[in-house]
Amino acid sequence: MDQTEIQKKIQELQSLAEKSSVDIQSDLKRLQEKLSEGRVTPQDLWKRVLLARNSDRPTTLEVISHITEQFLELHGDRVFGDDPALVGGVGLMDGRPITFIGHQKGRNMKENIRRNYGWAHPEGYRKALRLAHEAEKFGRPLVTFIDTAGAYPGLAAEERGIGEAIARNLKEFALLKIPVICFILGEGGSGGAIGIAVGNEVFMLENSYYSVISPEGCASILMRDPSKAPEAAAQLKMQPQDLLSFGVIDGIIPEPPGGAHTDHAYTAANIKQQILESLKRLEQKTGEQLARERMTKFLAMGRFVEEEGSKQNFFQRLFGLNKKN
Amino acid sequence: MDQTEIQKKIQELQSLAEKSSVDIQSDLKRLQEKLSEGRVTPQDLWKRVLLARNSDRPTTLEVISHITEQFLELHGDRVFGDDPALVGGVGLMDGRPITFIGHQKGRNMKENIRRNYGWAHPEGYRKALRLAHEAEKFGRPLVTFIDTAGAYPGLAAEERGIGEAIARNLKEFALLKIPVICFILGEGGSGGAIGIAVGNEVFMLENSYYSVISPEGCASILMRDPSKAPEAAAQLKMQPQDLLSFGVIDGIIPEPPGGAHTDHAYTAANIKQQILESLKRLEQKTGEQLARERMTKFLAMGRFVEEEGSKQNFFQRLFGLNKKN
Amino acid sequence: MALFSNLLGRMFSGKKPAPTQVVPLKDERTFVAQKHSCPACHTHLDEGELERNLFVCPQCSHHFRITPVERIKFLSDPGTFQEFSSEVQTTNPIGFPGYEAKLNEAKAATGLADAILNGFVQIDGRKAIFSIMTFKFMGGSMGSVAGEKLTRALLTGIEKRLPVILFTTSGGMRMQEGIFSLMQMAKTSAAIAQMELSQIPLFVVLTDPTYGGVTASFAMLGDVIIAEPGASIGFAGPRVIESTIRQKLPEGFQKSEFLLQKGFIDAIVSRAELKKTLGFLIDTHMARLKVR
Amino acid sequence: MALFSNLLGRMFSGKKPAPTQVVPLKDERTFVAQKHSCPACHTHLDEGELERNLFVCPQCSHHFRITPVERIKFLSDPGTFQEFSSEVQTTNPIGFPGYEAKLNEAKAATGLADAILNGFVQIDGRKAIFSIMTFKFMGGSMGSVAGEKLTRALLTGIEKRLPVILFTTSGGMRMQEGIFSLMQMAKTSAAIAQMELSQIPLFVVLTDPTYGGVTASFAMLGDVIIAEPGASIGFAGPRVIESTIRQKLPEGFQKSEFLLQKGFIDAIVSRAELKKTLGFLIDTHMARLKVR
Ligand SMILES: [Zn+2]
Ligand SMILES: [Zn+2]
Repeated sequence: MDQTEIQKKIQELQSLAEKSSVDIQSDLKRLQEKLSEGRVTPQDLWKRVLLARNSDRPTTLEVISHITEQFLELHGDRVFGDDPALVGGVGLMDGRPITFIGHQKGRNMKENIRRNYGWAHPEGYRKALRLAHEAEKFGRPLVTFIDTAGAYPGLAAEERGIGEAIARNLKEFALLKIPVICFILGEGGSGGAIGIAVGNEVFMLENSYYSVISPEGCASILMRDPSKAPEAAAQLKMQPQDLLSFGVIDGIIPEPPGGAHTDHAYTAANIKQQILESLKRLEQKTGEQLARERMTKFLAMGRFVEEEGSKQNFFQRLFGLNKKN
Repeated sequence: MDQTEIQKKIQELQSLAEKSSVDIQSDLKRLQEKLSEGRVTPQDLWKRVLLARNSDRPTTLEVISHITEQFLELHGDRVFGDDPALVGGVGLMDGRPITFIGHQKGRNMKENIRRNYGWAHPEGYRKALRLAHEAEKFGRPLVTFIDTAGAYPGLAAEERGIGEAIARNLKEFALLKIPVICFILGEGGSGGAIGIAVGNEVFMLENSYYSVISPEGCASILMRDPSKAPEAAAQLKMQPQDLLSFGVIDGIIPEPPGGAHTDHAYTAANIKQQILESLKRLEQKTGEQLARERMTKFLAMGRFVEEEGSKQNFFQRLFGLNKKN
Repeated sequence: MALFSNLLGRMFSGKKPAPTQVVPLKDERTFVAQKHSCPACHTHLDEGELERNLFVCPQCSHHFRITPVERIKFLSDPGTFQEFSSEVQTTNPIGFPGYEAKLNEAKAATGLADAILNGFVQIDGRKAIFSIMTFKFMGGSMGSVAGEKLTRALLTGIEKRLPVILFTTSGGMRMQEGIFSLMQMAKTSAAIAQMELSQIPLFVVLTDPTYGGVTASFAMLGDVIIAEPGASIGFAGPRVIESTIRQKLPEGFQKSEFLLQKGFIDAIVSRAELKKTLGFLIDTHMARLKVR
Repeated sequence: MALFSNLLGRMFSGKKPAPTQVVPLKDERTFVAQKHSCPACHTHLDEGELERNLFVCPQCSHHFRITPVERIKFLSDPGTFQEFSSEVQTTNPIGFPGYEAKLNEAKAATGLADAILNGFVQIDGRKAIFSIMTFKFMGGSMGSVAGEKLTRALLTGIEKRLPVILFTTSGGMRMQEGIFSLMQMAKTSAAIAQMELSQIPLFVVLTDPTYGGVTASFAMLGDVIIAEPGASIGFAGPRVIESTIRQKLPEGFQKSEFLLQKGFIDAIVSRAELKKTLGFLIDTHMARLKVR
């Protein structure tokens, strides 16, 4: 976020001053601090991590209900069960059919027990894949919402092959001949997140994060002190601006000044606008192009060094560009 | 079996007289009776049902070990478990790779507890489908061995969707772009049997049966007396000659005179010969032809009457033959 | 069968058939047997009121079994139903003793030729194909005719690029047709495989009860599978399972809600919502086909 | 990295490279730490005898962890290994504090550039590609380099129509590379998707231990998945799970035998049988490709 953007936010916030909740006030203060310092501190970043985890943030089903006229949740993996922590279905958005899938957190303790706090089991990922294939069969775009601390690290999840379920999704999503658009709504936690995030375009909400490991996990492994999570969060570079600068994501969805939880409708409207924009681009392409571009995009992920010229040669050779022999 | 065949069998049996076990003697007697009467009685048929269930008959893994030089059993459905009652793997037969799947019964109580008497659970059918797709991917023919009283009628099988698992196999087997050759080894019990029996060519061993319901089940439902199973077996027309005359199967594999259990090697050799013959025919065809012929074959199953000409018109219309408009 | 006009014959001649006059089948409900009270909550019910409520108990939402004609009435636009494939008629393929007599009994009792009825319909203006089973005809058992008619419904969907909606209810395969009845599982599934290639949507509505070979074939092969609330759905029947495992089955076993939790159906939809849901499914699944 | 010749560079120039001289890595086994006794059965073992037995305990069949070089020795024809893609080298993509130091330490300890080694090999005369991970290099953690090299192994298999055999061992993704390391899961899986389209076979050999993002990507995507006996394989580590479910894990949890029973691996193959099995798998999976 550059200075002008922050300036703009502050103005927005001030115009919202009448509704001023404690949240907005504290956010305002935080942003002003950022502006004065010229750069954010680990503590600033940490507030955004907490914002990403705020239990009042819009959930998958809420976003869907905001952006569709009609939606039918479709259940089940057809082999073992239906996972309430990873939901999906088909909806009409401005009259156009779209398949949605996403992690689903609860709003309160009771809901969260049912939703397992958005930690999905293998059957959730298998349902997601089933619905993705259903979307492909009928030529519908797929929109996914990522909001999980991770895949569930439990005995039953291991027994039923959580690794296999995520792995299969990664492979099969690469092949889908439809537009796939992904949004990190809040927490984008590791394998559990990427299991439904192999998209042609991937976006993050302004206060979301997306990371290979939770900051707490990183802090306890590398610093042997989970309370150093804020430092780890900063070191992991897991926030939208970081990932955008790495070229790992394609854009950042603005949240209302106080955070997404202060205005679900506004947040959802921004998401809807992005879906429409992305579809305008992606629907120009054939299914084969979409799959190929998605695959090529992920094949190019990673940073390393190598001897002069060899990488280019390698990919040239494999993808038939400038073929010599 | 016509008269000459029966005559031939009696000669074979007599030449085996030195090894004469009680089995052979009784079979001899049975066949001589058949010959003298000119037709079989329900009691004759019932003996063959018992022969189909004989626990010394060659099992799937035994047949495979007889007909392959090398075989690797491949396990698991990749979602829930590995079913010891329905096995499969890849083997080399005369140096040519073939995928095998089949129900597996035990030889004794201990083995049968492990194999659940050849009553498979959903994970067995899902493993079968996985291996069938693996065979298709690598262009190997698929050979299946059917030997089950039925899919397991238990709580866990229902919970994990035994109906779904069989249904999916029926659909997916219809689409396989490889030769699929099926053998009813012993019991061909209802949905549990047909779940791996959608083949381009289907054969029955001489003393096997293939039926929509067990004779006991039929007797207890229709005659309210399970002891009337022999009568029901005769009424159900479930034996090789019946099914061959109906056009439901493609041939009968001869067993040694006393039954398949008296000579596994001989039985297996006959099966192998049939596989080689069938492959000679089927490997002439493209994958698309194989799938189309298999599908058309099963689409034509059933007997009904209808108004003059309409059936022909219906299929002509659908399969584009003699298209008028 | 004289009850329904033979549409298919007319289709061949190219003439557009008039909407068919449908006549209600005899009552399929448990209502009468229960002396005018709901079998689930025992509330006394008035038959007229019950019918106005689509044969759903206003007290406890128990969904009574209904006839194909009632399904047509509740779920399609008035006057749009046009039967087809009624020319397919039952024979005794393996010469099973007593089968003809049983068939005649069932025909007399229901006015139907067999356990399934096909027709073109419109759902709030959207064209579709219905294939509807009835439990009253020999327990909805599936023989050659049901298999053929279902197959024709599916293949007609491919030919005319129309979504197909199957309503299942069955005790299983019809044992009087021996191996031919078993083959209907493979036959109908092969037709669905053909649909898969053509990307024509298949919607299945599971109704009470759906068992046996029907559950182990087309009932579980819908692109979307809906169940009516409280329907019993399974492969093996509860008594068979109890005698196998030698213990009582848990409460709610094999009910729609159980199947939803176990991951085998997409949604449970009440009869009152079903027409709207089917229309929505057509809209969301036919968009690409319409563009072409 | 100077240890292994840069094959890829030579491939581009069209020259046929000579077989590479390989030098053993430092010991990856728990053997030394256990004072020359088997950690499973505590039998005293002689190192020479153990090596002759492929580092499998002769008493209890415990499979010791071995180095990539030992795998090459035990599983491929002598002198046929030719490394490729060694030019891909690690950087510090997100500027993670202390990462360089850790890398240098691991390089010094193992003589390898990162946790994975690619090469062409022959197995009883059959050509194949090996991609071998080592736990000794930062716990076999998967960063950009491991992902890139694995991807090159897979894509080279497509290009040259050679079967690819992956040997996995990993504690998970390399957190020091942040999001780039997470992306390797999608990257390697996309390469396998590409293989799927090309119908080139991928065989995975799971070795002790294989965890985290590796298990949730390429490790579970083999056409055939083999495990060494007694290997620990899972997504979440046992301590994480115990702290989640607050109870002790059952005996044998996440071992090869557990995965076989749960349906996630095709077979458990002892080290002594592995070369023969891989040869057999190549024969049965490459037949069609050879015909073309
Ligand atoms: Zn009631
Ligand atoms: Zn030992």
